[in-house]
Amino acid sequence: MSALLEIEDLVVEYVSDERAVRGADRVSVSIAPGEILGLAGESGCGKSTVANAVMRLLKDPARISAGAIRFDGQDVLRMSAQQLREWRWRETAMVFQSAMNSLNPVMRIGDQIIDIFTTHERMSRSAARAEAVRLMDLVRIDPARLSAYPHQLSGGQRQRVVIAMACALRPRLLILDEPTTALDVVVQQEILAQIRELQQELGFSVLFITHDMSLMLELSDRIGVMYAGRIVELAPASVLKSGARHAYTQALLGAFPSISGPRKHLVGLAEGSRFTDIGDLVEVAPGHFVAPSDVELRTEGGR
Amino acid sequence: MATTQTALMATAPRNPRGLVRLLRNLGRNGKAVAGLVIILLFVLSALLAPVIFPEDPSRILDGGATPPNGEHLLGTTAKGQDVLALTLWGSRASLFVGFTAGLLATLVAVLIGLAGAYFGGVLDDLLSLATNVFLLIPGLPLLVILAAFLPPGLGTVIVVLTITGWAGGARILRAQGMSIRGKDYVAASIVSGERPLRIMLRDILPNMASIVMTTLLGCIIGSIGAQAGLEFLGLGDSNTISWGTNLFWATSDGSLMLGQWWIFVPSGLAIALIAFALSLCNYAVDEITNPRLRKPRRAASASAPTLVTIGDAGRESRS
Amino acid sequence: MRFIMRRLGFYLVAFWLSITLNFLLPRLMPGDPVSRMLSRSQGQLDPSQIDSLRRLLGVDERPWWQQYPEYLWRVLTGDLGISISRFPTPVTDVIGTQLPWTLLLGFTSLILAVIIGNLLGIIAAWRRGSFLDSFVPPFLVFLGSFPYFWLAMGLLYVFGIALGWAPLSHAFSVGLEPSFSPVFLSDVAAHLVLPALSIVFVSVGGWMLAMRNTMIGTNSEDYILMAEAKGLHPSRIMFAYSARNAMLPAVTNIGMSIGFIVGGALLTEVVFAYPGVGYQLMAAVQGLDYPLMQGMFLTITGAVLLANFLIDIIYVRLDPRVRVS
Amino acid sequence: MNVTQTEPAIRIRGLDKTFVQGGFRSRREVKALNSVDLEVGRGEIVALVGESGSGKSTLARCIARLETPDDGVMEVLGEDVLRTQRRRASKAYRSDVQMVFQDPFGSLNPTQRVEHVLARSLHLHGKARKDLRAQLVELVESVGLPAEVLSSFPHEMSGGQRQRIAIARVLAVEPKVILADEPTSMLDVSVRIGVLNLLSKLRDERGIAILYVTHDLASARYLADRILVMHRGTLVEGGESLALLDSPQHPYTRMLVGAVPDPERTIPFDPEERRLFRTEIEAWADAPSARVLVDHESGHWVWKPKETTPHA
Amino acid sequence: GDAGDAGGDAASGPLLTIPREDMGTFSQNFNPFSPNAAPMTQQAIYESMIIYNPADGSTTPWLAESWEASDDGLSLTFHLRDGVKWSDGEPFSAKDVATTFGLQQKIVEGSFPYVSKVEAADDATVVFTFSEPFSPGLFEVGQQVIVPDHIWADQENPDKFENETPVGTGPYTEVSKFQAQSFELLPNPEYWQQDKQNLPGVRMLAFAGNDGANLAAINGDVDWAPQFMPDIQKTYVDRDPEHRHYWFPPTGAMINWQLNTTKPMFEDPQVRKALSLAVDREQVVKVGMSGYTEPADCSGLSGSYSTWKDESLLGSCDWIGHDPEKAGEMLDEAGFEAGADGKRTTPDGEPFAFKISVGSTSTDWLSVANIISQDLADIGVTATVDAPDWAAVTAAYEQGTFDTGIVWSDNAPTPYQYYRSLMSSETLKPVGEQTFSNYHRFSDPQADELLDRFSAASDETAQHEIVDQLQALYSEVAPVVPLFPGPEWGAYTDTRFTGWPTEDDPYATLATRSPTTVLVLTSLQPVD
Ligand SMILES: Nc1ncnc2c1ncn2[C@@H]1O[C@H](COP(=O)(O)OP(=O)(O)OP(=O)(O)O)[C@@H](O)[C@H]1O
Ligand SMILES: Nc1ncnc2c1ncn2[C@@H]1O[C@H](COP(=O)(O)OP(=O)(O)OP(=O)(O)O)[C@@H](O)[C@H]1O
Ligand SMILES: [Mg+2]
Ligand SMILES: [Mg+2]
Repeated sequence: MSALLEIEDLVVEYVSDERAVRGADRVSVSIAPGEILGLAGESGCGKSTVANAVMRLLKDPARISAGAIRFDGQDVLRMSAQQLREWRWRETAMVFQSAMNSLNPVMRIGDQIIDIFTTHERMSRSAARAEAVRLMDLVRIDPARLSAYPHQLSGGQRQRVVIAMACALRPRLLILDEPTTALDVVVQQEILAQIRELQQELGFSVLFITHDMSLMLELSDRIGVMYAGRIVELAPASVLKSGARHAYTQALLGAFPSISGPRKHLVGLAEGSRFTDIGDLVEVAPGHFVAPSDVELRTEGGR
Repeated sequence: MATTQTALMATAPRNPRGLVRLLRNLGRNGKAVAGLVIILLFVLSALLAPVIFPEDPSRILDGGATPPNGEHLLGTTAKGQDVLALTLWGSRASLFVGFTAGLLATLVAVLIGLAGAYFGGVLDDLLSLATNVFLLIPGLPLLVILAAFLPPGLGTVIVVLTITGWAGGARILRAQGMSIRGKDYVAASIVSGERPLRIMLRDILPNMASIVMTTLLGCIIGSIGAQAGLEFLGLGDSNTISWGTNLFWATSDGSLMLGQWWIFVPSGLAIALIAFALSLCNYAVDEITNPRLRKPRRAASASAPTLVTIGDAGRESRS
Repeated sequence: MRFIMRRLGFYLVAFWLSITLNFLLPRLMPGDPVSRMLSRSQGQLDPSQIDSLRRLLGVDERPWWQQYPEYLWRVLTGDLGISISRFPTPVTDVIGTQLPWTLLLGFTSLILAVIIGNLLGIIAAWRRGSFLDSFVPPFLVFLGSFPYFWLAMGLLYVFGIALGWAPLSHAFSVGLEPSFSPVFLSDVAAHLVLPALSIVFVSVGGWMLAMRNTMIGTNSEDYILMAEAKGLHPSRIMFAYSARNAMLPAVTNIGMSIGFIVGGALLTEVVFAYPGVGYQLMAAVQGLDYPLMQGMFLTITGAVLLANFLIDIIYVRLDPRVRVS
Repeated sequence: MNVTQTEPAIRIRGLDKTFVQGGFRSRREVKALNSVDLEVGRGEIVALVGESGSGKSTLARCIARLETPDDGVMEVLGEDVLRTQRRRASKAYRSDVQMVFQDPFGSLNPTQRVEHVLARSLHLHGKARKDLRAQLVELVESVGLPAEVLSSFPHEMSGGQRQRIAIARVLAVEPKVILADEPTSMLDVSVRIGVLNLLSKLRDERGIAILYVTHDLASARYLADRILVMHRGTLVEGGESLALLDSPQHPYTRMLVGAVPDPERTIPFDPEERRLFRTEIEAWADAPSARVLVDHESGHWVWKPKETTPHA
Repeated sequence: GDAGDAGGDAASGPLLTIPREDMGTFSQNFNPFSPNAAPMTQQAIYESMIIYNPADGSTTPWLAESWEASDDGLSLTFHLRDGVKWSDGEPFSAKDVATTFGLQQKIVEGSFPYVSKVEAADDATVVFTFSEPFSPGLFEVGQQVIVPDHIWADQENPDKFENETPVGTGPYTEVSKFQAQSFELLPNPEYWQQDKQNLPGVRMLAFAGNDGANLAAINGDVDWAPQFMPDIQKTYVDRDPEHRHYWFPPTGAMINWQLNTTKPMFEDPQVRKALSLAVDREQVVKVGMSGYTEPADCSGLSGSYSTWKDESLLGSCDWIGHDPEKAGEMLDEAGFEAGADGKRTTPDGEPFAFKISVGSTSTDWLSVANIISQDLADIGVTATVDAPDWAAVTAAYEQGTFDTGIVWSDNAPTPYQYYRSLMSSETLKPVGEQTFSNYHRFSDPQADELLDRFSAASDETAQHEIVDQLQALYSEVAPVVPLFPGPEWGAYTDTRFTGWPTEDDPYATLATRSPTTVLVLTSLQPVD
């Protein structure tokens, strides 16, 4: 199975006057058509950096200093601004971390959807509007709300509008960067159900980013766990759930109390524990890659 | 005006540690250093004026206007006064009034802004009403009327400038204060039983250091300019030597018509320079609190794709 | 609508406060207009006539609390009294002849400064680090640091006196009859250039920087990133997404700066002998012409309040969020 | 405060709080708390769960005296505080009842060093000893941090460390009650559990009563002895944690439980079912209802319509 | 632009263009009784019976051909000119004069207090009856401009009548193109001296201040520049020395430094004289007044009274020249001795320090005050210049609460008013009571007597003799410190019009607001 998106040794640096921070460090991962790849890890580990690098949306002081990103064989890093504009959204669409804020507050949501069609499909406004109505139906929002401004919608509705927009051109890859972080559990679940439904219907691949392991396990086919810009473990969801090898992954998984079963004492990652010198991934079982780590992980209980 | 606008947008500093850090950062900012150097030069020359020109610079002599020459580096006025001496001496009153009125206006702004933000309710309603009214009433006309009925003198000018100058700052400070008031650490202080005054002074105020700073700088700029305007209109105290009165005398002696540029350029330039220097500091404060405003290393349009610099040899492509 | 009503309430209170201030201030001044007239005539007026002049001019000697209700009533009915320094011309007539010029000067320079400044700011913010972004703002800030009147004098000297390119004074050439003929209009425009420029020069830098800074903030908003990810054309993102949002604070600032412009116009009017309420206010203050002073101040304040109210209405149209909150 | 040990730490009866939004022309009232009854025993952790906007924080803030309730009785350690300390909470109250806020980034003043923050709390409540330094070290160590953090500024610490400092500050005054408003929701997943364990230790070792406000049912189950479910300003269900989550009675509780992400879950999400829940919740909310004890042993009760049976 | 083209109407040639520097805008108010009438109302539209020219002391009969006073000084008869018509064609008659005075006395109560009755004896004769002999009344009455009875008699509110289209006897009465910034007055079709009405018209321009008006003059936009111009030779004349000229006769009011004589330190005339000697009038005039006038002499009389001055007295002036040493000695004598620091104290041991008040807008006087303060510092007297707005200054003057101040004086055709306001007990008011003359609050019984005699004297030689005595008295008691006569500003260019008054031909001054202005308007000729 040839990959839809291939990220190879991607290095993204944030260069400031004093130092260069590696936001993503030699990240290699690929997504097959129709696959849902989860990227987990705590805040600041570089998840968004990878996602934005794929779309080439990172701004100064960020730069991609090494690696390759291939989308269906095409080198994303070599696209001209013009090519990139055409490729974006048509092939790869994205739902941002704070979808609450990713709608232009002074523009009606209808117009923001229409923008997509008029730009990419050169449609007339009325045709685009019809498409917009179709999209609203797709995410089960009353099309009358096309004339609403973003602030007039609830957080969940806004998020759904953004998802609808992401599906507008039936892209082959959808990047979801923590699409539900700011939402209520109840709404969160509805949104995820929606995404799953759309994915089944439209068949796109998904790069799904979150720090919530239980969400991730529920949704993804394969999961990559990131730490300090590196991927420390990459495995199918089912494998990871029971057989995580890397100490950090284990700590992550151990940090979630369960809603059912007996109450057991959990230990999290101790304050101040750090992994350094994370090596390249090694395949420990078919499809299960782990970065070697000789550091003993300090956990809460170990004190 | 510029400063009010930018101050409005200045966001809360990322790692504010109050004034100390702000000042330390100012020392590293090119704009701020340039501004501070100019201000320092002016302050220095103001302090040294009596040493350099011990004579009363306003003493009227028979000389008549002479262009710059070896004896009078900036020439003399129609009354035979040395222009350089007038300009240096003038900086004393101008800076004094500007800084004092600026400080007072800021103080009023801080008090009113903080009180409104902290206590809220009816007090806040009243204070913001007053603020908005003062903000809307055109300043200069009000200044003109106020200046006309109070006895002349620096005191009056300071009072008048304070009365008309505080509102803009108060509004910004209130807005900022409101947002800090809503922060959990203020709630935490309340829960630990701190008194309101202490919360205002120790919890809220230090976190507004940069805004207080921009307000202060803005008020000083405004005061210096407004003072000059008043004096130019003959509404200041024509006895004090200041840049504004220098210009007032320059016009009333007709130096503009006579093309005696050396009489009216120095004071105008001095006002502009000090205001410019203060603005530089102000923009520097903005840049420090909002690093995005800093000059980027390379020119780029806001929607340019991520820079790709594969191969460290510098084969950069922007494609 | 509720927002508008609330603002309207605010403006009414503000207006009441300013007319009250306006009532009190002149009354606190020492001296009276008639002796002022005497001192101005410097020996030409017969002192024996002072008392009767005072009666003639209707200088009100009642205590203020008796004058105040009547004053309020007269303001409400649009009766601003009779000018003392220009007796017996009614204040409204004096204002009527002056206000249009101030409006012309003030609004021309405001609109020019806003448009130029904001456009420059938009472009500078969009192209960070470019020449326009690096060198123009400091220059404009420097220009803006000059006092209005000084810049006005400089322009007058260079372009009026030394080069003779522009007229030196007044709003239109002597001998022309105001009309909407091209000759007259171009003449008015020629007279407007220098005064308006002096105000534009002083204020344009502020607008540019404010716009630039807001827009830099806006540019890092998620909806801009989203618009980019959507593959929209940069110019569309720049104007419809970024500038459109960054414009909002500028709109409120327009309201705030009307007061400044009026102040700047006052000084500019004096330098260019340009007709207008600013100069007239100065004259009224110097002549202790209470009714005129009050009328002028009231007109200026009223105009500023009205303009701000209009801007609030516009703002509501521009920012859908305030319609509910 | 001199009270008998049998008194619960907090007892609340009929607490009401209404917020007014908008100006003088069209005002909208939001009933954030609607006749809330609540009890937290000494040494007990009670979790308050509910969706966003259900009024959880408002309740906590009312107890912390950051908001003034419109009506109701609030007994804290046996004292009817709304009556005895009308205008402002007394210092004694402040040292009995403390609060930990949701956002560790926002609840520490960025301009003050940890040292200062903690020392200030000690001084305010007269708890400072001669060897202040040692006292401070003891304090930070009790929340699992090294002594070095004392000289740091908040921004030099991670979120988890900051939240521990916030807890240390609370501990400085030796409170009897801690109100913890979503203390872990802003923290990195890997350190969340540490903070929860710390809270649980405080209960075990110091007998502090804790009101734990959260929307995360799993953590509520992990930490709390009892869970109370809040919906639109009303407590709709309550009981011993495990018992309540094992057999949620109120449709709202059931919906919440169903929404918790759970890799073990086999039944996929069904929007139709969600809609049914919603209708049922509305029906329950509208109907004249009563508080019914479901399980005597665990004290599990539910507020439900009068005629329906518990297991519908 | 309007540069260089002051003319306009090509058909009839350029209009005589005059700036008005203290009116930013005009209102169409041609009511001569109004203190704010549009400029030229009293000069070009309405005329008086006689015109007194301070420049040469001559009196020109105008609407009246001749006049005589009764021997007892109680009546004054004017014989009006024949053939004068109002601009609407109605004939001018004695009735108009009577109506005018009736109106004036009604509008401004207290004007002409000595006139008890004005009667038209016949169409051409007006008789004024005085309540007491008052010889200076001739000029006051004679220079009142006359308005037409047929227009004004039925005005209900003559004080508020704006008189937008005036009917007058003057040379230029037809208002045209009235704008806030400018208006034109075109020739009166019925003028009684058609031969002297040679201008196509007069155009007035409004300016907010001297600067604007000066720029217009420098630019050549105006023909006549009756305002103060700094360094006029350089700014104005040198740009076109052939055509541009100025003449500033010292015929304005005498400008005095007044000392509040109710303050003990200024009671002693010797102190006042000493202070006067300390003032360097040459510098005052040269720097403060740009050299446009000349220092005062000890008669205190301005240039408009040059015919009244007693030359013998002037020869023996001993308190006017600049002599700081003598001033110091006199102060020592008076008990105002200098301490160790060089600063003088009053006999009571108080520091000899006071304020010099002057209105902030009068920059020339402000400089004068500054020079005086400098000069006084040289002899150990501390004088601080206090320059608030004129309103505050005059309020202090009127109440008598000031220390010292620069102040104008009365400037009437005879010195009577001048001395009366400086030395008469009639004008003296106690401190705290408002007064509009004699701010320095000085009186002398001898002066009272002389003044009474003057007003009763109908014979000019007798009057001269009395004025000589008044001068001597003035010089002896020094009620004020005279500084310099106010110059009558005036400059012109003869590129478009000729026939201007000059120092050699002082048929009028170059003022545009004086009764003599009409003499200029009727003398100018366009250059063809
Ligand atoms: N503009 C920037 N300048 C400098 N460093 C940056 C910038 N943006 C991100 N970084 C750094 O890059 C690293 C990765 O950031 P990124 O936003 O990708 O994290 P993330 O995994 O998405 O975290 P979160 O879960 O909080 O969204 C962080 O350590 C951050 O400090
Ligand atoms: N200061 C306030 N003014 C007006 N309304 C308020 C205020 N504080 C809270 N509310 C309203 O009261 C209701 C309850 O708010 P509360 O913050 O208690 O909810 P919550 O359960 O804590 O929600 P979350 O989980 O989002 O924190 C909400 O509808 C909210 O909008
Ligand atoms: Mg992220
Ligand atoms: Mg909450």
